[in-house]
Amino acid sequence: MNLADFDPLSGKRCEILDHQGVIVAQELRPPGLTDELVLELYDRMVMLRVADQQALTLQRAGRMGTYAPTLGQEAANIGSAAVLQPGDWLVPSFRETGAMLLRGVPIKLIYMYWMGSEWGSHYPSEVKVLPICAPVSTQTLHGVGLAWAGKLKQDHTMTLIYFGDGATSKGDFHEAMNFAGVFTIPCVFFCQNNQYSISVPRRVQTAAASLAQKAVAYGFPGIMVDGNDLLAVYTVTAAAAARARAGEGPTLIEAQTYRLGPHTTADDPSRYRPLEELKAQEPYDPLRRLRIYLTQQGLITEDSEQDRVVKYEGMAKDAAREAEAAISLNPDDIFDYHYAQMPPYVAFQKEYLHRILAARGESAGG
Amino acid sequence: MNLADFDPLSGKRCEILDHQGVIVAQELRPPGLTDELVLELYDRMVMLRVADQQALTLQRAGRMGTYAPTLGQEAANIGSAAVLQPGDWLVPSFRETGAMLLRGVPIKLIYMYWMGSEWGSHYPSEVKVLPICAPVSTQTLHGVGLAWAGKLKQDHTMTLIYFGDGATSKGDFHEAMNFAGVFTIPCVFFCQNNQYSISVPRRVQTAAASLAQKAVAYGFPGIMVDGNDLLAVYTVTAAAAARARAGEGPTLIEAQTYRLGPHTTADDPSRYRPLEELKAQEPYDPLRRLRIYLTQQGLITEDSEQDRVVKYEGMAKDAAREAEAAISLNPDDIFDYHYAQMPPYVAFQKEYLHRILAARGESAGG
Amino acid sequence: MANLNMVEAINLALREEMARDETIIILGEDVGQLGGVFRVTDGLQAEFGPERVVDTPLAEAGIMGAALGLALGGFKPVPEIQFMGFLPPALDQLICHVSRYRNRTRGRHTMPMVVRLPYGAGIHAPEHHSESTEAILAHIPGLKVVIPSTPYDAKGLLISALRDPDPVIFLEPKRIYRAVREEVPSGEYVIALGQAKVIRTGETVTAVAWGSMVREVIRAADLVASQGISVEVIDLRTISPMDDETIVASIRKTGRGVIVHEACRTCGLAAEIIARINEKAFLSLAAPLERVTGFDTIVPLLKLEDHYLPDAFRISRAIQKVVYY
Amino acid sequence: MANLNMVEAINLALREEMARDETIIILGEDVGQLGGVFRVTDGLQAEFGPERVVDTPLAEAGIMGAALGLALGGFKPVPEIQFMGFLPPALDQLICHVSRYRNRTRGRHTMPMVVRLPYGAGIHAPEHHSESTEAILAHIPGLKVVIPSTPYDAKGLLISALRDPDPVIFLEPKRIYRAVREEVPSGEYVIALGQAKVIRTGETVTAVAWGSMVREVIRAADLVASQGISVEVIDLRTISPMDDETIVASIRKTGRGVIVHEACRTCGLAAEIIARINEKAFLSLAAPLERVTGFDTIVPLLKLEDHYLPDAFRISRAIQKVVYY
Ligand SMILES: Cc1ncc(C[n+]2csc(CCOP(=O)(O)OP(=O)(O)O)c2C)c(N)n1
Ligand SMILES: Cc1ncc(C[n+]2csc(CCOP(=O)(O)OP(=O)(O)O)c2C)c(N)n1
Ligand SMILES: [Mg+2]
Ligand SMILES: [Mg+2]
Repeated sequence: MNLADFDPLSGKRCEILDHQGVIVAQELRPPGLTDELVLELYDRMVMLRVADQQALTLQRAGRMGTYAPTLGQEAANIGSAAVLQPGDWLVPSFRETGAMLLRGVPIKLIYMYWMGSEWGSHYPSEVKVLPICAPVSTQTLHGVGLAWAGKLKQDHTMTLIYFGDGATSKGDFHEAMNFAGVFTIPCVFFCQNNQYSISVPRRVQTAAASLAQKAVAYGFPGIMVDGNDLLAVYTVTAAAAARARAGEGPTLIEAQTYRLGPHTTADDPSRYRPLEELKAQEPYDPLRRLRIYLTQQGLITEDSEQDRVVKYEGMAKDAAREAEAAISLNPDDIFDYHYAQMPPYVAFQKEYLHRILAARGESAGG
Repeated sequence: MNLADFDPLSGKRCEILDHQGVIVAQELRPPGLTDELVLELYDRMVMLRVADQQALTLQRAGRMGTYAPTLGQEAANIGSAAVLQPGDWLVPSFRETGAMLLRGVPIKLIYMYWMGSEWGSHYPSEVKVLPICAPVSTQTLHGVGLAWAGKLKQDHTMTLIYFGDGATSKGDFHEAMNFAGVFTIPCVFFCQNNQYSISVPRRVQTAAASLAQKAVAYGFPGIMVDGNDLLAVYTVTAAAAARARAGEGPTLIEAQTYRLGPHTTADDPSRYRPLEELKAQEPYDPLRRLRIYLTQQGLITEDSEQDRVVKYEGMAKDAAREAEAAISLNPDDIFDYHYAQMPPYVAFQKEYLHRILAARGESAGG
Repeated sequence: MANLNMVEAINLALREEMARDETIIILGEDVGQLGGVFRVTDGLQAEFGPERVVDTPLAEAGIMGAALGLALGGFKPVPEIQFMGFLPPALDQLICHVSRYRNRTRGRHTMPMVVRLPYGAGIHAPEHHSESTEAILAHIPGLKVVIPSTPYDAKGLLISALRDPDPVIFLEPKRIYRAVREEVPSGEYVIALGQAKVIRTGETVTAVAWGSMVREVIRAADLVASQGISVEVIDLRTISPMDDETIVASIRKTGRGVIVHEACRTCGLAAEIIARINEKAFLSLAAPLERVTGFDTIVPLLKLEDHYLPDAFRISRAIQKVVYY
Repeated sequence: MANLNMVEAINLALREEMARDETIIILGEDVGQLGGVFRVTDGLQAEFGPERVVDTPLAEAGIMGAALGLALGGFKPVPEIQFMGFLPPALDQLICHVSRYRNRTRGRHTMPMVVRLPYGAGIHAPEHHSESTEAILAHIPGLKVVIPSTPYDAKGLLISALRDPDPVIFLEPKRIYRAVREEVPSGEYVIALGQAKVIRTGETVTAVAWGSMVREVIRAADLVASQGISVEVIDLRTISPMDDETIVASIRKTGRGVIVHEACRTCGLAAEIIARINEKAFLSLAAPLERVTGFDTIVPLLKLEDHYLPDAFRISRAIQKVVYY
């Protein structure tokens, strides 16, 4: 596919598999995106949905803190991260559970993070994923710097940077895009436009007709894609990644998707989002269309589907138990990681906490 | 003129009086921009150049602190501010001496400011100009808020916001532009692209082909104009101001000009700017072309020119003397303006300073 | 008169003042339709319309800078920053401009504005949702910083803040947003800014706190009362400008003091309070002043968060330490 | 060995370390071709190329955030912020990320980085060019903050900072950038971070300062020497983590102390030093500790600027005050 064929100012967006499961632009599909790969990625999307659902269940049961669900954004998550190669970096915001899983962050760690342990961000050293980033859009700059490092090392990697529609309003997004343009940084800016920033709808974020057209301000291409279409997301991201690897610089992708759930478990969307709007989105569910397509291709059946869900439910429950078992309650952790060498007064504070816990009869070891 | 005829993505820019003093697009010239008005504005440009030169002289003589000259940017300064109507606000950066003068800030106060007195920012209350703003681009947001206030009050005013090419790289510029688009703010973003941010050339600021095209990111028009062409600057700014007043929202103007002097008196451009480059710019001097044109129209002569310069030199020298005489050296000023009511410990610090000065034998009154 | 928690008291203050003063404009992320993530602005958009209760794009510098412009244009903006952890992008406008405009223009332009933001730890939220960096704000000349500890005070202080001619940062201790209810009169009453309150008189030792720590101090005072230790408890209420007179007067009486805050210890506000006591009541001091504070660490995620916050037990030990010095 | 001023000493340290460590990258506004507005990076781009000495767009958050990413990617970025007054837009990345990455990831990712910035008043520059907000940085856990007061120290401290595994903010007192020359060895020597230096021993009173105030303290010490007052002068050198041991040991000896900084008084670093002395040397104190500081005001424009800064005269009066208490 040719990114330039989809100038956002012309209103075009890339679509390959429509919401009824029909391939509408087979010619755009890269040869590598075989039905087998589609099945594999679909499988990851199911895994994500199940893992996501499990997190909500854990949260309701008081076993997890606030959680930001990915419901509805599975294609945007998986279709994009699937194009990465081993040396590439992935820079998430906080709604990329699926992308992170696909790139090797253990689900157990993701649960540990949301359960409230910093150890949940201590990924295996070979996993090239940055930790979840709470301050909206600040991570876009980290991604630019990281990709810049790759360029300087001439390691032919690229960096995939995620953020939401709301993030595009922030100054650091602008500075990240601008640096990326100026220094021809090998990165892809991947915007999951899920139409909301908590309660604030997309139209309040900007008067621009699209988010993709914001790339014009930085001298590199932007493109709109149906973010609920796994094939289109994969195709567009692969093209952008190829551009980055070829030293041609960054691309902005606006993946138009929809947040089917609440912002986080602390949110009540009924206060701002009409139920009809949500209902109207159901046919566009990114899994639904793939189920139709893959069934037609004879690659899945109702039975295999059932098995898949059961398998992942088991996996998610195991991961939750493992996460709980692994969480350190050692108060030393509060102090031990701020500096390579602990300043004396921090050491003193650590001792103090020990004394306090001892006096209270609590074991310092948790 | 129609702003839409100059889509920056097509590379077009608005030009009316070329650098040889020839009118190349009479049809764009608004009826109000008579030769008499051109003469009047030219007169202000001369005044600005003289006042600017005087500041440099004062600085060299140790009678002024660091000063940021406007040399070469007289058309951009005067052509833009000239379109304002009485209720409109002007929000300067720090290289708008001419625009500020035109809007009624006394030259004496501008000198006082650069001489190092806060009283230089205590403008007469009827002058609708914000004080000079040192942190680059931060003022763009102030302008948006101020224009927003006008919109809420339905007072049919607009706000003209100045900034440099370097400022377009900053996050707050982005947030200002975005707010302006979202809330349909009656303002004009006027970028004096003088090709440099201190030593950093325009091409390092952004990979975008133009700064004007950055407006695409915010859903409102941007336009390039020859910033050394008084007529074009006036014409474009008037059209943008009309848009704002009509409730149609903001416009971004990129006035392409050239900083003929140093960044400030503390700067040495020979370290980064080839002399040939500077030389090549001389024919584009914004005053030169007007002199040719106005001479041809019989509106100025060599004699009248001489008189004009002499008059303004006198004025600038008087202003400098008045400024020096007016500067308060009262140390109470350090304390008296932070709050409507001074906190006790600040009052104590003020007394302390009095005691110190008394002990030293210095009069507290300066 | 109604029985309100702090969220409701603040909401009431905003509602009454907005009805009284047409120049008040609330702006921020999710403040409108949603009524704020903590519901502090609940119902205000419905009552005063979307021009006066404005959902903005997600941009804290934008919110603060536009608010500044609105203030210059004759309005009294009330920007909300959703959490104190997301204040940093707005610090530029606060430090460089909001705090300086009056001085810069020698009083020509003033900056009446109330910046509201929930702050502090203890609600088991994710990273960046537990910050208490009030000392940074107190170090900036030209700002006022107010922190209520009860619903009643929250309303009275907020009304004062809304009528103040200068910029006020109004920090809302979100941990106790809904912790207690008390009688809060409807209609106007003000609590002057810059005045600490002795909320319990005592003879043995002075304890100073603000925000959610006040409650812990009261509990600590109760704990030590049985040992015959009588604690004078001061709720600072305004952090800046600081009412050191009230603190110093108490220390002169008791000769001993404990200062409590949840913020990091180093360069926290307790240090400033100690410095002022040192300057003004040195000869009255019978023991070193004690600090009970958060650690010089990043607030832990929720599993360890409870270890971070000072509580009645820690405070009571510090009280005993200064008393038995 | 050469006779260098502080600008040259810093330049030399950068040059030598860049030659030694290929991962060092300087980035900032005007640092390349121009060599920085104060010429601190003069000649480095010519020597190491535009990939290692990078002129960036005008965007402080961008500089800091991209530097963070470079650090994650294995480089040791040395971002320059042109003046401390323009640090606020970068505070978000510093506070929320640079200081936190090690802790957030339990040591998986570290943040070796040296942020250089000129700070302080006294050069008669415009508004926003005279700030000294080091106390804000010292309040942020996870950062180190270093301030040299001599060319020799500047080089040794900067080399240590460049080899430190954690983020260091290197504040350069621009008022004394070219004030003195001294012998600065070429080649490597380090001065450990986190260690204050007793630059003059004395018996009567301890004076603590850093940056350009050290010189004023020495002058004050000379002034009072004739009165038989012997001042022990401590140059703090590293603001955070603070070497309170050296201060406390001195106070135990002298019983009296004066702390000097040019930053605003309230919540300035002197307060923290006083709080620590109060905690650790209370019984040694023979008089209240004195602060000689900038006022709680915005630094005046140049016509009144000289009134703002503490100087030898003010410091000498404070010394006398604590001695004759
Ligand atoms: C700088 C900052 N401001 C505010 C918040 C609070 N907040 C968390 S997520 C969010 C909305 C983000 O919207 P968007 O970028 O569209 O991402 P989404 O949540 O939809 O995935 C807000 C306002 C924050 N985390 N960071
Ligand atoms: C936020 C900020 N960073 C750095 C500076 C230092 N500085 C002053 S002017 C300037 C360059 C501004 O360039 P531009 O916006 O093009 O305006 P010009 O000076 O060319 O008029 C810089 C870097 C500043 N004033 N503010
Ligand atoms: Mg969103
Ligand atoms: Mg410029």
